[in-house]
Amino acid sequence: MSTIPKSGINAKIPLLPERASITRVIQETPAVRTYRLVFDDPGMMAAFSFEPGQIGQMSILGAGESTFAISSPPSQKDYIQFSVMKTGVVTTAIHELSAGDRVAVRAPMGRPFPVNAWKGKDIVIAGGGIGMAPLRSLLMHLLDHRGDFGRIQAVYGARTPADLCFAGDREEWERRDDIEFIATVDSGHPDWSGSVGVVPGVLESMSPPPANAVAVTCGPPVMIKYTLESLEKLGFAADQVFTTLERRMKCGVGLCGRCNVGAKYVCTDGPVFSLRDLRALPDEL
Amino acid sequence: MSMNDLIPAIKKVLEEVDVVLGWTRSPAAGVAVPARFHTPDEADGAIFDSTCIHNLAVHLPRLKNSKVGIVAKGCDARSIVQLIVEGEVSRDRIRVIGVPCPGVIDVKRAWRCYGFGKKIEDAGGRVHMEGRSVPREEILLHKCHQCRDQEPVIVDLAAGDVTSMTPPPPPDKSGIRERFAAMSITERREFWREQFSRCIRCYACREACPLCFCRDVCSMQTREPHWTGGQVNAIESEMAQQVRISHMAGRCTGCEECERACPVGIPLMLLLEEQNKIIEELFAYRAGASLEDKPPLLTYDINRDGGWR
Amino acid sequence: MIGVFVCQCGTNIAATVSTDRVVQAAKSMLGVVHAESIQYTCSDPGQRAIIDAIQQKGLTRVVMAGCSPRMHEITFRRAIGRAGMNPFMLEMVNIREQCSWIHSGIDETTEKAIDLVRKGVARVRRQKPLQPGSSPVARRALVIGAGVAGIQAALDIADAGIPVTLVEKSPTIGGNMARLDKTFPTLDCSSCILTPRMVEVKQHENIKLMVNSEVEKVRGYIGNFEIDIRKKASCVIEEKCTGCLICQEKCPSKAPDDFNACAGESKAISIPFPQAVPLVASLRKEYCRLFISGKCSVCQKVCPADAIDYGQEDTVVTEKFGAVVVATGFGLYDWKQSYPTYGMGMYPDVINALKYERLLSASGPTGGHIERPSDGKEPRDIVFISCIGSRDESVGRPQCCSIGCMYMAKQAILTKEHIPDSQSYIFYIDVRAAGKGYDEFARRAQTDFGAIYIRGRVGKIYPRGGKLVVMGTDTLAGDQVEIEADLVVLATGLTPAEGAGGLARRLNISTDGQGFMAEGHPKLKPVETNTGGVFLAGACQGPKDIPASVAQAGAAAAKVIGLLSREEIETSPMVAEVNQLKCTGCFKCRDVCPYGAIENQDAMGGQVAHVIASLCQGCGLCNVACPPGVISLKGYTDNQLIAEVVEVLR
Amino acid sequence: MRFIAEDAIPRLLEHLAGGGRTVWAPRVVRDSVNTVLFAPWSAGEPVETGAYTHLSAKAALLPPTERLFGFGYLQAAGEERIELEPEEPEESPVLFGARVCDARALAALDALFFPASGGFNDPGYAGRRSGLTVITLACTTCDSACFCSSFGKGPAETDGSDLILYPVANGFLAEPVTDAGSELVRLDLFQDSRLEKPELAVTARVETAGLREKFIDLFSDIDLWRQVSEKCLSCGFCAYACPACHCFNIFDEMSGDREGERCRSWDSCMFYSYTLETSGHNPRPEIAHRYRNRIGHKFSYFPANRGEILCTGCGRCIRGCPAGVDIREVIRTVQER
Amino acid sequence: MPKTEVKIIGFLCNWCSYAGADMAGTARMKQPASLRAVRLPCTGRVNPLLVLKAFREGADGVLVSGCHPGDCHYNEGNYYARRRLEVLERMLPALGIDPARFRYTWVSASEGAKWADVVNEFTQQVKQVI
Repeated sequence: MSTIPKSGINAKIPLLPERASITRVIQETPAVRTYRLVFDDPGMMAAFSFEPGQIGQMSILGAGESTFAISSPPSQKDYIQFSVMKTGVVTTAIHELSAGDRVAVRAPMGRPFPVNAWKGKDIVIAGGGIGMAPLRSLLMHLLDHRGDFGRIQAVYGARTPADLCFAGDREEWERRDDIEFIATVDSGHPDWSGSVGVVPGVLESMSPPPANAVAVTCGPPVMIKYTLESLEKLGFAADQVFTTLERRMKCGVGLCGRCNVGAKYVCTDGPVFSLRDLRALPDEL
Repeated sequence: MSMNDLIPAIKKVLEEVDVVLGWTRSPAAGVAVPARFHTPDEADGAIFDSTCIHNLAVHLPRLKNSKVGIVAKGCDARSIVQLIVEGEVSRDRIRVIGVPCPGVIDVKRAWRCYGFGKKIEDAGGRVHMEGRSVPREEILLHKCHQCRDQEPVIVDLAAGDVTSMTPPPPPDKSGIRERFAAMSITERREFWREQFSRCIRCYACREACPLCFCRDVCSMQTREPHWTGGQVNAIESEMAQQVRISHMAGRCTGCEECERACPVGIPLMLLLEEQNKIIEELFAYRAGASLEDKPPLLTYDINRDGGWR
Repeated sequence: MIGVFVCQCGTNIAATVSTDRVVQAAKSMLGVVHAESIQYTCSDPGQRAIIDAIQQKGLTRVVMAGCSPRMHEITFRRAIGRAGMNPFMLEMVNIREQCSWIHSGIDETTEKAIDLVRKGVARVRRQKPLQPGSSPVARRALVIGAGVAGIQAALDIADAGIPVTLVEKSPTIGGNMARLDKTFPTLDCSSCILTPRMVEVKQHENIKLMVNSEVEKVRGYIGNFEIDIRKKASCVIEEKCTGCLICQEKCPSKAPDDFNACAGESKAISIPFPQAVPLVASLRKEYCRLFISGKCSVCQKVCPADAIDYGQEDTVVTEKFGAVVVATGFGLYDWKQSYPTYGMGMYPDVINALKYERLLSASGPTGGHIERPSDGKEPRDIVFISCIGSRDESVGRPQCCSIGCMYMAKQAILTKEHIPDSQSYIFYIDVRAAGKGYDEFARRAQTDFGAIYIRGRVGKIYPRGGKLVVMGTDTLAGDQVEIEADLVVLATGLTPAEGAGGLARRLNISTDGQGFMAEGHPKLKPVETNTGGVFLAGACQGPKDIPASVAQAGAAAAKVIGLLSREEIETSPMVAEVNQLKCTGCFKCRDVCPYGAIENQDAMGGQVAHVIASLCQGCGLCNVACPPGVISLKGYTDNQLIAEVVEVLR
Repeated sequence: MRFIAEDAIPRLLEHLAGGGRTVWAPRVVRDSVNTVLFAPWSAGEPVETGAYTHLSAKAALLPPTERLFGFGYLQAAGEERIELEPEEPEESPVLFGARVCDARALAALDALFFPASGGFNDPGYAGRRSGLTVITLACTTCDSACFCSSFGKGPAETDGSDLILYPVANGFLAEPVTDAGSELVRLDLFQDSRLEKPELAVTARVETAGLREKFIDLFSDIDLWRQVSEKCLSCGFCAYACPACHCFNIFDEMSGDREGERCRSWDSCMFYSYTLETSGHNPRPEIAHRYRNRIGHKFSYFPANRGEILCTGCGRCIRGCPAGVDIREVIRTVQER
Repeated sequence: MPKTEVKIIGFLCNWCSYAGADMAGTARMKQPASLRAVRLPCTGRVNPLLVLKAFREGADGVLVSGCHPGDCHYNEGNYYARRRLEVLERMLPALGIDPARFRYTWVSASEGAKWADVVNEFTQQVKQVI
């Protein structure tokens, strides 16, 4: 039986959002913008807590709500951050927003990555495109608690250099010597001196050892498909691999019906699933 | 009509198609329900009687990739023709089995009077239910009273004599149509407000309509274009229906399926019949009456248009 | 981030609209971060203020409330473009032509202005940045009509190195000017001025001349017209004919002399006048014995060049043009039905001025000797009557013919020169002589040539003893006037040339109440039309004299040269667009598209619609024909229009 | 047992409506076929106690559209601000003339929407539910679409009802189920009676045992789902008529540019747009996929998550289906596989 | 009692009627302040649903005006529009909307005076039935 998380905002009236304001907009790629939000109610901001992998609903009142992964780390208490790719009516409207604009937010929702269970393990992260958003939160959380985890290897890919998000973070990750981070692109550019190649390929070349490790992957479906194959090839078992699912959501609390995969609701039983859980689900992705 | 003609016809058509759309009897409902016949054995269950109320043409656009046979009453054939005219169905992938139709009975009304699932039998011009019987013309669907299409427009194979039908009886003059006709414009405004206050936006009207081919992207529901809000209330629901009716101009064959499908009994045909009448008066066009005529709102006639005013 | 700028237009708007109240109201509209009122937004400081506001406040959308978008939309698009915005993120709200100028109460006018601004804000909020497309330009111009305006335009364009096709309906070029004897106010010989230009046309390497030809069908759009031109059969092989005139001499079939305004007679096969260009005979079948009775082939027998081909058929030439100049000129008002008291044409000595011009002309049927039509006698008393079918509401023709006063003076002067003992009487309403040297010229008719000017209209003309009695009123003296005249010349008004209406229709040019073609804007686009790439020259646009026609022709030519000197032209971005994700492939859009701009495309796992942007002209028919509305006209989307409706009614 | 005469029913309804509460009752619609629907009743209007309503009674608790909150964009000191105005909870209505199948569905809805029953905090539902009075009409007859005997106590079920009325000659025997029901039968409108409770109807049955697991086994048999859904036209009728279906949509609508409301409306898993993602991807693109989900939700997922089948056998989806789909045949086909 | 203030939505094609309305303005031809014009490229862009939407949103009257048939800037737009609008006009009584509140007409760019007449006359007509 699925349980509805009763933390944070959800403890109140789940369908009633909190007012928030945009403090900063970062143009990540031509199609992706990152929005930093602050709750209008300072008390709410102070009390807000979540874990990496959780999601939120951001709405422009009048245009509607849309679901996004929280891309800021839990340690970031000044704001919460969503990275938004322009695809539909709501995201197009969000892309018109700028700092100072008012929005409404329901967060956090869903099950996070089980990071507490990963303590002492090596962590492998493979992200693609906008799928890096929850992994950014996760990676920053791991770095915040660097001592709790073993070796951290991360690869982040996009189609072209211009499609890679989080430029500032990437620089830092590349600079740090306590993680191995590679940004890669499917097709290069004269200005691009980094890795060229698809995520699964780069991942295999990094050859992370599966013993006492977990792997987390998130990105476009086709990338996930091949990354899972690579991880299997590398010797990762289904319960060592985690990913996040994306479905159309409305309520975010397991009621409205549309995000279920079989008996599991992505909004409350997910979005984080282990590959083992995923394989137990009916094939309706 | 006896099944002696229909079943062999279906079997014959099955030789060249993947599936035949027809009817079979539902034990639970006591009337005909749509059925698909893939094999000659299945075809033995086929029936045609005055409870074969559904317009099976609605399934044709949904079966885009198969060769399909379809059992069609005269009115259904008009929907098929219109679907061909609109480019939604290609003529060469369908085979039409025409049936001689004595008119179909208003099953919803019958059920309301006698209870759902009570067996309805049609024999000797009378409809027998629950030990009672009424003359068939007293319980026909409204469209059958004004039927001009007893002989199907297109027939590949006739199951029975589709040319020798008796003309339909005139409709009863005491119904909702007459009440509506007598209303003032203000009363009609009130009337529709009240009718649409029941609408639950289930879109059965749309889904049951053979010619509502936009289906999944229908602008009764979209935000782009945002003709109508999503709220279920009289105002939004009426606007949503106006969207549909406007799109049915020159397309509606008057098959009455939308009204039959409506679970809350909104008399949609009052509007569609009026619109069909206007279209016919202005452009001498009846949707589905001919494979050659161009839908009137997709063309114009410099010489005749404007003479109306 | 919307900015609203409310133009006061001096007092044009501010007199009846409280622009302050409009600004206040605008400030409360959603998304509006800046609103101000500016005295003249279109002025340089006005535009500067707009640009400053855009840059300082970071505006992303602009609403301009002021004059009609048809006036200054382009101006303001450029202005916001200079400020770094997408030029299409602009909405113009018309609070002048359709608001301040037509209402008087300041409250109701202001309230309406606020409604309109709210509508504009709602609309611009839903506007998306648009990028104009481009399409290649066909480097050839079409000039329709080869009177003085068409000739001028064709030569100017051709001289710039651009190929021109010059189409003329009649067998020769020259138009009405070729029929004139002298021109006012200099009394230059008309043909001495025009004939060399006509020859130049014939000889110009960049001009393809097509006489006996008419435009039949027009497709395409600015830069890319595709036009069918029908060349009517003349039974004469143009390349062979030497213009020797033997055929005309020997032809036994008489025919009216159109060129001479029927002042004389011509033949079924003829060359209209000796200076005709091309100097080629043509045969009018309707008067030819061969075609009437089947017996005759005189011309074929006598032709030394073997140029006669009775079996010749019409040919249709289809060519691509980047631009079109219409110079179809004028016709004369047919006065006979409207002025019954002038004899309805029964008195042969009541003639129009063009016929009189031919009687004056040395190349005319009388060799320049004035002979009145009834008996060939030289007239002594000649009455000119002005404003026949012009400035006359009673016959539904209120406009001024703009040349009548001047040519009456000219003809009175010429008359005196031809017949020194003659007396001209001129009935006039006002003498309009506003051009350079015109008034002096008109006065000379009185002072130096003794013409008697009588202010008033003529009530009746009737014959008496071989003369015509002209009864009129001298409204200055307040007397009835009766003049016994030998000849009466009517200064008839100008109409569009025959067939101009059909041509206007084919080219999508609107016409005014009299049928003259409408310019794009009376002040700012005097040679443009509402159809891009189609320009006007000469009297087809409205009555005008030779210098004005030539000037307009030059202006039209300059526009054409400007247009065709580009390899590509910018096309409007307001074209249709398909959301292929939602297209059901019903192709109703394709069925109604007047431009064939929608094609099938294999995408999304099936056949869906696709708009060929370079063909789309942005009419929006497809948008309405698409039931789910997934093809939308950019800049006029359903949601924009819905928002306008909703907001203006709030 | 207490008895209430048929002609006393209007007075009972007037009494119930007395406190300003809305009374929902089966009423005949003046359309061409005299459809019977639950609708708010007002004094003087006739009530139809003999026929089944075409739609279930759930609209009384879960309205087709519910305003969750209103919002406005305000301007103060040159700054845009948003205001949210949550809806005030409505007073609980009275549901008169519901059937056993309507009443027992309340448990499923409560489990989702009613905090007292473990549901989430939905002020609208909770407000209506907390003081709801349900007066149920017991079924002594049934029609061929009914199949409530397949579940639990069938027509004898009392869950969800406060008072059950058994039709007898000239009136109804009244059996209270809850305290609220007991209080009602103490009204003067009721009198003691020694009549026997009438025999209840026995409906058709479908076998649902094992269906939860069987469904999962057959999930990937897409041909099966295509076959059972071949008649379906994918309208939303069955979900909207169902007393237990509760899936919803959330959307915003503006009235003008500054004010709007966030609404929750009934939604149906049979609609293509229900799961359509903005990318164009749809995990349930075919009717067969959607129909499979519908069956799965009712007979497998909901039982797995909440321990109950999400169907009460009311038969409304069968009676009203414009395409003649019979969910019982589907279940049988699945069970026989 | 005729209503004094009415709001009329006008859907005007850019090339003819909008220009005609401008011309009426340039000529200072007084008109009632009832009309709110929505500019469109062509009457062929006027979806009949826009008219119904306007009525639904509370318009007292709706006026559609474009180029005279035969003079469409897009050759054919108003031919289609004429059919669509005629059907709509005739449907209005059944929908419960007084057809006197709707009019479609053709006014060219040079018919400023006609435009002023149309607005005056239609406003009066709407006032009579509202």
